[in-house]
Amino acid sequence: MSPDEDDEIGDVLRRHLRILEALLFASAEPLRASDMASYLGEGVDVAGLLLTLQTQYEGRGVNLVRRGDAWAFRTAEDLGFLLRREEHETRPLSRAALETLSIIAYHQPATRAEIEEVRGVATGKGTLDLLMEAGWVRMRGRRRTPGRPVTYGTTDAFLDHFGLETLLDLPGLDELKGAGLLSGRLPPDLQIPLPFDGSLRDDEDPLDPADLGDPEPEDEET
Amino acid sequence: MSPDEDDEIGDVLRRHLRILEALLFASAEPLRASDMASYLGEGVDVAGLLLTLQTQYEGRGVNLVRRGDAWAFRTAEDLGFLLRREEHETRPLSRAALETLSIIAYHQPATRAEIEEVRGVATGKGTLDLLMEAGWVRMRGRRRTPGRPVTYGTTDAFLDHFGLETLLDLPGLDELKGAGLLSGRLPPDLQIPLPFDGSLRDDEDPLDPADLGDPEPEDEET
Amino acid sequence: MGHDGHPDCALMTSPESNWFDTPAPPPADEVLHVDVGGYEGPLDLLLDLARRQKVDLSGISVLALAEQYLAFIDTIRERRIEVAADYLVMAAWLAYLKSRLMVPQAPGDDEPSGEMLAAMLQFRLKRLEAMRQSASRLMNRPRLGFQIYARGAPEPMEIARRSVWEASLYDLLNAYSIQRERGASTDYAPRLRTVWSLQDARDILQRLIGESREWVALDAYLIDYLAKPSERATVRASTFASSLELVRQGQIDIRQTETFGPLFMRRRREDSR
Repeated sequence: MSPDEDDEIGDVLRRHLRILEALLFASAEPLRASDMASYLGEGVDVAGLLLTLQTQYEGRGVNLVRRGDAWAFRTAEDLGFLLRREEHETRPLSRAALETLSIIAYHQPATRAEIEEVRGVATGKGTLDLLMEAGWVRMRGRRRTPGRPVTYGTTDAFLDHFGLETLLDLPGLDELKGAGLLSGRLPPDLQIPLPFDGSLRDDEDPLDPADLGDPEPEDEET
Repeated sequence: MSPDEDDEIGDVLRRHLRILEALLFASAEPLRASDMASYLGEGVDVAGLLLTLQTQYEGRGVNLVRRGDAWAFRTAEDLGFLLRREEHETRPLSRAALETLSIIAYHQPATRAEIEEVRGVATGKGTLDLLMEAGWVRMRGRRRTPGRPVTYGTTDAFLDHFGLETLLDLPGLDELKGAGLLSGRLPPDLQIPLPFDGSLRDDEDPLDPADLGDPEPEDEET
Repeated sequence: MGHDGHPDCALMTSPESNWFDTPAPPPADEVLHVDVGGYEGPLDLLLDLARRQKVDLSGISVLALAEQYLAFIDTIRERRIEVAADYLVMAAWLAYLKSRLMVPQAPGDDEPSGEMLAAMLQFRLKRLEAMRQSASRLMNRPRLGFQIYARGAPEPMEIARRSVWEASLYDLLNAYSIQRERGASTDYAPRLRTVWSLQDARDILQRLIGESREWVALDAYLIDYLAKPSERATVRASTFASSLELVRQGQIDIRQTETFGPLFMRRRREDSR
């Protein structure tokens, strides 16, 4: 083959690739090879050209990908984060979450059953997840009782958000009464627990390695 | 410089180019260099990277083009005949709208009185509204003359639509300038202003807050 | 158009008038039979008339142009077609221009010369034509969506909304207090009280009344049971409710002589059924 012929073939190839590139770029939907063939003329190996084009775009910010029988340009998978943006939205905490959080704060380390006992209603897993996602509640360990339930406690972010130096800054019974939050018509034996601030209590075991993945996967939303 | 360092620079460059590529490919609208800079980190020469990317896409079916301060991937001009989609034809602009658009493009910033002076006829409010609705014309400011008339100019979308990098690419601009035909006022040989794209000219004030609601509400269709 | 050698002209695929939705000005021989409505103002009409001179705009005879314009306006007015004011203003100005061109400039005349006025008109015509050409050159450029295309399937920015939760210490303490208070009241064991069931009351009543056909006050029957204050209410309520049931079944009669008076009961006679 003479160099001239070689050049000519190169030109034709380049032209075909350019056309495919433009067609694929401008199309609103992935294109089948057969859709594109009519733009290139008869007897052109569209499939081969597409593979060449795919190779040329390998490793670039945009890749030529196959979707079933059709082809399309798509942002490289590892750059998908560029197309996502986080927007922060301030929302008030739901009553259920607020109640659960306050019980965990005072009664920690508290198991879910203990939280439910105080609240008098079942606590959805979603509520605990939300509090953990907010960064205010964490799993502390497992209670050394049958079933080894997970114990929950608050985090430093919790102290930070609510302007507390330590958990001992949480007001006690008299202070709650003094603030008018608790009425006087309370049984004399009502006690407000002193939150436990340490790392693990005597009746707590450390978390199992598996806990760090999915908290209480056996528990379903109630 | 050690080969390792060289490689590292190459990697960073490649990564930056990929990010720009992905951002520009993903967007249908031109993106400003300043908007893309935040994805690359501080102190990165976005303008230089864009020129590099432009060179890489030269001669391909899709080109990186500049539109004012913004950049976009667009199909190559010479492939237009292939991609032409007839169904896209929209209602053609009226002669009045066309003339008004071209007067604004070449004489900007231009007041309505100046547009009317060139056309020799009153301009209906609908004409300017239509051009603003198309996104090609915008109110720039107010001329610092009695009556403080609103000045009009073109937008980046205008550049994008007509495939112009800057206003200096307006077809025939040099000839018109040479012939003194861009002068707003007589005699023609005194002053030859060029279309002015900057933020506000010396004799322009910013728009009043009320302008952003309804353009020239005092003017009625003539 | 087309004679300026600008590279864009190579791309022109359609005559400039394609972009105009108004009809093109009529050909020369019909000019006297159209109204001014077809024109975009007096300058447009003048430009059309000037083009008919088939020379470059720089070479037109402004005098001839003024005469043609005035003749055109006269024809229209003869036909009693309404002529817009700006056409008449232009006519007056052109009549003035004509007079300036025909009468030589007198010494000491401060008014602009006819030549200067003619040059001004020429300039305005050329400028308008230039803007028209520019418009058509713009429209004949490869335009976005016509010959140039943007990404057909843009990948829009995905916005993940992350909630930032808001709660004050007061909210927290309030929520806790409310719960503890609510929980505290349920801690009380309810007082267990002796309750006479209706069945028990009925059995006792049946037994006490026996076969007695005499009116006897209910409290007299229940005297033993009403001694305990804590049981008084339930004994009365249950036996009264049961007595009504026995009346309904026709087993006993019951009567009360005054409001809040004692209730008297007796076994009903068989034959009174």
